[in-house]
Amino acid sequence: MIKRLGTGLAVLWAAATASYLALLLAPGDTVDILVGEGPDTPEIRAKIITEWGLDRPEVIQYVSYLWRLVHGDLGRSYQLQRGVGEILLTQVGPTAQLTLAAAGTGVTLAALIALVTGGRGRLARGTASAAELVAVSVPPFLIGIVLLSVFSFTLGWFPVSGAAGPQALVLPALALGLPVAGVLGQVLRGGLERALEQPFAVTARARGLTERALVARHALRHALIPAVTLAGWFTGTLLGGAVITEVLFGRPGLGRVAMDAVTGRDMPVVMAVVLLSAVVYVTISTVLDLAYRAIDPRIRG
Amino acid sequence: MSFGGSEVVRGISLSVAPGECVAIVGESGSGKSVTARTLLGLAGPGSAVRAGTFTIAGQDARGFGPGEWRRLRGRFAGLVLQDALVSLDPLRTVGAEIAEVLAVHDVVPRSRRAGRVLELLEAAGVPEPEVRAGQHPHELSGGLRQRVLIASAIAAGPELIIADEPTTALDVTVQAQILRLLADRKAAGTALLLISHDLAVVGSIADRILVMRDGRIVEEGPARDVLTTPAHDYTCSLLAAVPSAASRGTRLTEAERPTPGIRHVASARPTGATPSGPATGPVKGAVKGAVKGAVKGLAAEPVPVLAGAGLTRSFGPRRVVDDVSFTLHRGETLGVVGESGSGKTTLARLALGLLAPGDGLVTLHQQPWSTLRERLRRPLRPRIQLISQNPLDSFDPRHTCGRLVAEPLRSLPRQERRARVLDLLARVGLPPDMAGRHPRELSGGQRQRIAIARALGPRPDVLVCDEPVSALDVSIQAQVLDLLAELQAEYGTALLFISHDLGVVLHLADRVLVMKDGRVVEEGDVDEVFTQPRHPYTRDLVAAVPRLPVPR
Amino acid sequence: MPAPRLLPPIVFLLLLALAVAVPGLLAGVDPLAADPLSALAPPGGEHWFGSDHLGRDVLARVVYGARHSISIGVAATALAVTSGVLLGLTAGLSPKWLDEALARAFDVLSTLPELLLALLIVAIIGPGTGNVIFAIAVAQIPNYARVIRAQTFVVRRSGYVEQAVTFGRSRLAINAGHVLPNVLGPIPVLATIGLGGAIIASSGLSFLGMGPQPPAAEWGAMLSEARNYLRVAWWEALFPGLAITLTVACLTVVGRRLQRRFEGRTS
Amino acid sequence: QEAAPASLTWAIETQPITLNPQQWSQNKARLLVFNQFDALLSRAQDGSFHPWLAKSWKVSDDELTYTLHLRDDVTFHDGTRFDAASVKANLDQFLVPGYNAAVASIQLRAYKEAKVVSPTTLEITLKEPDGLFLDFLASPYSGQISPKSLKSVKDLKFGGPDLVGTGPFILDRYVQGQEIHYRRNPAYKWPPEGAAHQGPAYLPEITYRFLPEAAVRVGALTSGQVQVIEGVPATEAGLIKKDPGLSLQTALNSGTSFSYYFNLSRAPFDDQRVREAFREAVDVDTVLRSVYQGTATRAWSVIGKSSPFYDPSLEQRYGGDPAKANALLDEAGWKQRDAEGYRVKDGERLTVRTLASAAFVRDRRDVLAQAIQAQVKQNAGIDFQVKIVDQGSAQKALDDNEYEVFENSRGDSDAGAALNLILPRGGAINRTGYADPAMDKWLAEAGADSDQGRRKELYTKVQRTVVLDKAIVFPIYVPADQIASLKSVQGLRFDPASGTPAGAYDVRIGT
Ligand SMILES: Nc1ncnc2c1ncn2[C@@H]1O[C@H](COP(=O)(O)OP(=O)(O)OP(=O)(O)O)[C@@H](O)[C@H]1O
Ligand SMILES: Nc1ncnc2c1ncn2[C@@H]1O[C@H](COP(=O)(O)OP(=O)(O)OP(=O)(O)O)[C@@H](O)[C@H]1O
Ligand SMILES: [Mg+2]
Ligand SMILES: [Mg+2]
Repeated sequence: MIKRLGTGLAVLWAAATASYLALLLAPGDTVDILVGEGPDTPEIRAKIITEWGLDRPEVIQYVSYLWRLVHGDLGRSYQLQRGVGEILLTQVGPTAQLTLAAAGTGVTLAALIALVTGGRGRLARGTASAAELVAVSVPPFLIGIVLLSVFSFTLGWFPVSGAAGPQALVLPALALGLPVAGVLGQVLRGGLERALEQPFAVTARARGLTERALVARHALRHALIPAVTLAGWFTGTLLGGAVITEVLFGRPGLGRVAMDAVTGRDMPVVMAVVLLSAVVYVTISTVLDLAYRAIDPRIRG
Repeated sequence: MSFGGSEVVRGISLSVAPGECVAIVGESGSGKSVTARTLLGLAGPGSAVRAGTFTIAGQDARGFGPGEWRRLRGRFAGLVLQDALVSLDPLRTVGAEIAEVLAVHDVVPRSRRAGRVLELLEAAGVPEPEVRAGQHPHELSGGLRQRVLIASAIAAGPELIIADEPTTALDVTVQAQILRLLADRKAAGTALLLISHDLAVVGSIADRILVMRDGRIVEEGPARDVLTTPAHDYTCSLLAAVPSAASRGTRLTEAERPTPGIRHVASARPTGATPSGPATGPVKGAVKGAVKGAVKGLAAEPVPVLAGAGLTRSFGPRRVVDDVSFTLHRGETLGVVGESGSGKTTLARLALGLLAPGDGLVTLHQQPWSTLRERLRRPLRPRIQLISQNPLDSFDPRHTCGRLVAEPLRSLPRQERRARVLDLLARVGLPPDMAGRHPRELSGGQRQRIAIARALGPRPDVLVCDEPVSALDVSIQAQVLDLLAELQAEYGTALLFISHDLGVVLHLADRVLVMKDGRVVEEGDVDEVFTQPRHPYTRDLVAAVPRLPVPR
Repeated sequence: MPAPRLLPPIVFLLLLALAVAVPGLLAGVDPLAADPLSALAPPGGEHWFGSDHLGRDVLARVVYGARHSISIGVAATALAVTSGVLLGLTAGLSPKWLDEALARAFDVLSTLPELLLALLIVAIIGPGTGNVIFAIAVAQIPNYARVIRAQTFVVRRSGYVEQAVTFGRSRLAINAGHVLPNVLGPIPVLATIGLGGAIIASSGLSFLGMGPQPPAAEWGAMLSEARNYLRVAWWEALFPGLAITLTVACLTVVGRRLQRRFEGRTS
Repeated sequence: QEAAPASLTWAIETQPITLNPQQWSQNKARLLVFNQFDALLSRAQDGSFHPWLAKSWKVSDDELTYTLHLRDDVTFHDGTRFDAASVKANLDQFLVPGYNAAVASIQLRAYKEAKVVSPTTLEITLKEPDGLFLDFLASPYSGQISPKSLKSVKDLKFGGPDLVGTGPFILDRYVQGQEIHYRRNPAYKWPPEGAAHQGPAYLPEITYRFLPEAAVRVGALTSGQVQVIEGVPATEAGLIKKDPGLSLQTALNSGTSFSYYFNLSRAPFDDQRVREAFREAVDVDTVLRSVYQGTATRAWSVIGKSSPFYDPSLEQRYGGDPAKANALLDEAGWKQRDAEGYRVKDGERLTVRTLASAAFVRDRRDVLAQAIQAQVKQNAGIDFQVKIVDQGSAQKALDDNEYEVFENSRGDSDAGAALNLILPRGGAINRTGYADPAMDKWLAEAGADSDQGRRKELYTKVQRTVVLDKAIVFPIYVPADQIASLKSVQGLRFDPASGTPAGAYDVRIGT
């Protein structure tokens, strides 16, 4: 556990440093970014440089950045007139809501499809497989556009945006969750089918188990194992997809903040987002690792 | 029984009565498992079953629906599947697996299930059932898993147990225990359908034996009759294929391939040159004496080619090989027996210089070997070759047989190499067109022949054989053992022959090393060890070897 | 002989290859020729797929867009595969400390979601075709590197490598003769499926305005522009969307078939 | 005729990066500022100034002293009284280093000090005459903040609910990325002169929701999820006009028109013939029709059409003549063509580049650029490259002088303020490299003068020079703002000073 924590911290540090370096190497000065579209005279520049302490050597800036980081200070956004910590704090909620809802949707759909069609006839499996194929092949933003046009603008079933209650979450969660469901569904179904061909499945049948009980009690757990190993992909897709979904649906959230920060080269915000997603990644992969251990006794101990 | 049009099993008629043990014997692929599964309606997807009559407990099973089958399975008949190692759900505790049968058929109320599971484990001969019930299959040895499987098969008190190869892949001692366990059930009045490829195994327990070949029953009768006075040729060859001390120096199979190598060997063995039927007792004895004499003569002045002294090797805190010494002389076969995990493979890797000993020294031709730097060892490597347990695993999956056999011959010019490969293939009794095929298209026996041909390529002085036949069924095993014996006689190669099967070692080896927990517990001449085992473990081992009833 | 279900995707992919190689054959019109007067014309005789907001032929743009989209995908995948294989092999064959360091580096790289990483890279080095390729490739490197590293471990410890040692072959010969070819085995399959992913990723970047620069016809960028005309000109979005979807779906189908064949071969 | 109290949701395109009026920098967010804050003066479309929190004002003859007489009945939302001291505190706040460098050095360049004469009288002294100072007093920058909250606010530069103003609405919730919510200030009775009603606002509360996607905004309106939207894409304008339940209003923005400024400091636009040829090669009307479906207003001058300084005599004087374009280019030596049909001289292709920072691309200017790109290629063989890059790269290209076209429009309420940044030698956003002492003189004079007639004269000279005589600018269209709403929403207006949507003070729901 200690070792895991250590590795996690090292990964975080490396991620922070790497992105710091990357942004340092990027074209354009920080001052340029701070000046932005506004008026630009040497006088204004000088004022900005002193205000942000940009006249210090880069190493010092880096060290002070790390130092502040250790103390929980993420700095101040170049573009938004606010502290980065505060921005993230207000934006984490909606993104967490969205990604969790999408993850829930994806997992539930995938599990349902897998359970209903696992070990069934060709037709059911073919249909499921085609649906999954479409879900993974359509670009996520297209799914979003289609969902919006149909269910919000035309049918008016769901509001288009905002955190106006759980209803507003339905379409974004679907848009983000469908591709997840597609991939997970494929993996789960494949796992189920493979598990049902294993000798232990025959043994279980020989005990008089129904197919349904066989799937629920035996095969499903086996199917979960490859699904769990998708952890990294899973978080990546959700967090990355959140960018597009939030922009499209006009939802608040980190994805949008990240997108704006990246296009505006808002370094402190970008760094914070990098750190945050590294934290999320490390956490989730740890959790899923533990889940993996819980599911598969063979790798314990 | 057919799968998508191709008939796999034809015209099988069989019946099992309470308290009776019927055994089905036959080589791999003969349709034994399919028959067993069909009896419980578990032939699998895409299968079609036709039957004249099919009665289970007095009911006509031909019209059974899924529900009726389910009520039957577990409750009326328990099935012990062929592959014990993978027939338990690896993700659940073994206790849960057994409790499942109890739950499905509602044998005992929920509250008493846990207690019943322990009783069942106890009955199946599992020590410490409380501990074991909470463990997962991977924490159990093969024998224990087999017992758990049996416990789950008998949980609902079925009237019939179908056991498909319940002892294959188990150590002999464990095998004996399992057979005893099954015999107990039989004695308790349960009907038993036992499936095996090994006649000796079923001989000790079966009342009636059915011999299967290519999906048909070729012979059927009371066990004793079938084993002592087999009527069918196939049964005879099966019987003859069982290696044992008694079969030493004889061929286990008929010499059916007139290849140059074999003719050569055949001529070296006057008595073995004209085998015209099942090798029966008296003939065996004669051949044994003759060949034995010849081998002894050859090694009149024993020259050590490979030796280990005080070898020790640990993985982590565990000493896997502990102070083992051995000497292998020219032309000699040194057998190494021991149960699974006793360190046999590790010893082989030490001998091959693939693993550095923690302590001790291996010498090759009386020169230091294990202490050499790999660069210096490389030129000497052709002198000592390996045949491994799983040939497929030792083949690069992309290569054809020809390329595989050619690999150790890289120093030869192209043309010569091709010729050598064809020659080697011929020596191991494979047609030249094998060179173009991929090993995964071959049968187990053919694969092992390729492995042997490859190992012989560099004309090694020592061949390390790590369980070369344990993945093969008796008849194929017999062919491979014969081949090894022939080639050894021809080339005078020394064999370090590792096996967990005492019968195989007794058949082939001159001297034997008995290993247990990484130590050598007994060492000596095969005959002595076999007839007068000194160590208790060796005694168990010898006692556990199943024996065919000797015809009077 | 491909199984019948494999035929449609293969035909589509061949058509696509044709569009990439000689787009002029499938579309007679210049994809960049704007004709503001016939803007947003619905599908019909003159414009089979309709015309876009600048009066450009959507069919021509979809056909020529194949070159952009596919080549971005292919180039990114090729780059990612090459670097992934090199890094993965290096890690798999290196001493423990180097392997460990590389594995952590893959971790760091994958802590950032693919799209976010690509966004970041594009933001740093600017948009444009080459940069998008680079960004997507970097984001995908850890996927390949991990697989290769794991595969290298397996192969390195496999029976046939050990056996090759007993034949007295040198490390180098074994690595070149056995390890490398067997490690590369799953690559075509992975790359086929990864190509679909890369195309989707690049379309996502284009959607966010980080892709190839206008007026280049690129599917993602076309979709991105078209979303403003959804109500008045559905065709402007439908056809590029369909193109992406079909391409990715066909690649996935073919890739999975390859995978099954490959797995069947090794197991 | 008090309308039934009802809440309103208004979807807007851009979310404010700050809620502090003194940090304000987005024209698109201007509609929020005057909900919460009031300025000292208000400005009419003709450029004249009117009382707001200042009842009257006097400018001394030397134009160095401004005396403001303030209303005495105004209170901030936190209950503090609004008086001369608070205005002084607001002005002096800009002098705090790091507070707002840009305003301090541009708008308040001339500011010397403010003196409280009485609670309702403030005397502001300038270092030099500044014709734009009144404009500053009418701008969001002079939105009055309670001095108490200036000190106590948690995040001064961002503002938020605890930065307190005097406006008709009280900010009570801001959710970044989602919405901003105001409730009515019941005590409000000091609207600017010219407001449609007196007393508190009609709406008890109003929510502005941030929907950056145009299609989504329109969809939200047509499906009744919001009642008002701003920023209506041209493609949807027709559909909205046709919808009997919806209404659409448009107003031209103040400031400069959206124009391409040519970089005179490097080839090929150092040659006036090439600059003119570029303009002649584009049929702006057709381009606008196709890109904006006829909803855009063509610009003829660098100054927007709604400005009092606009010079209408420039209309129809140039542009849209491909033959002339080709003749000019031939004359300038760009005679040959390469395989792709582009003109070449000395082996070099006639390539011009524009750079836009992705963060600031709006109004489908990227599409517009593509249309122009197609036109100059087809009509004159010019290779016009459009690059949309990030802020850093854009800045770098500007610094390295690696561009030929610089595109810009400014929404300053006084067009002169914008020209001051763009045209003078060394101006803050002079990207053309244009340097002309006469021009500098005219601009300086016009900037210092507060006489609108005199200023108009000077700016006419300026416009003729840069558009006709020197052809350094290619005006394309006059930026406009649109508001679409349900028919039942009344009182939606545009801010006369800027042409952008006005606040919600006069808005009500009813028939
Ligand atoms: N599901 C199936 N589909 C098609 N053919 C099958 C299937 N199961 C078994 N067979 C074929 O049926 C034949 C008999 O198989 P079976 O498993 O009964 O052999 P076995 O006698 O049990 O052999 P072993 O000793 O190796 O277990 C084999 O040729 C096998 O290939
Ligand atoms: N590389 C290794 N690392 C750790 N433990 C090992 C390694 N190789 C072997 N062992 C352990 O050493 C013990 C002996 O292994 P070995 O393979 O020599 O046994 P064996 O006698 O060949 O058994 P079997 O009959 O099952 O092949 C086993 O418990 C095994 O787990
Ligand atoms: Mg079988
Ligand atoms: Mg072993």
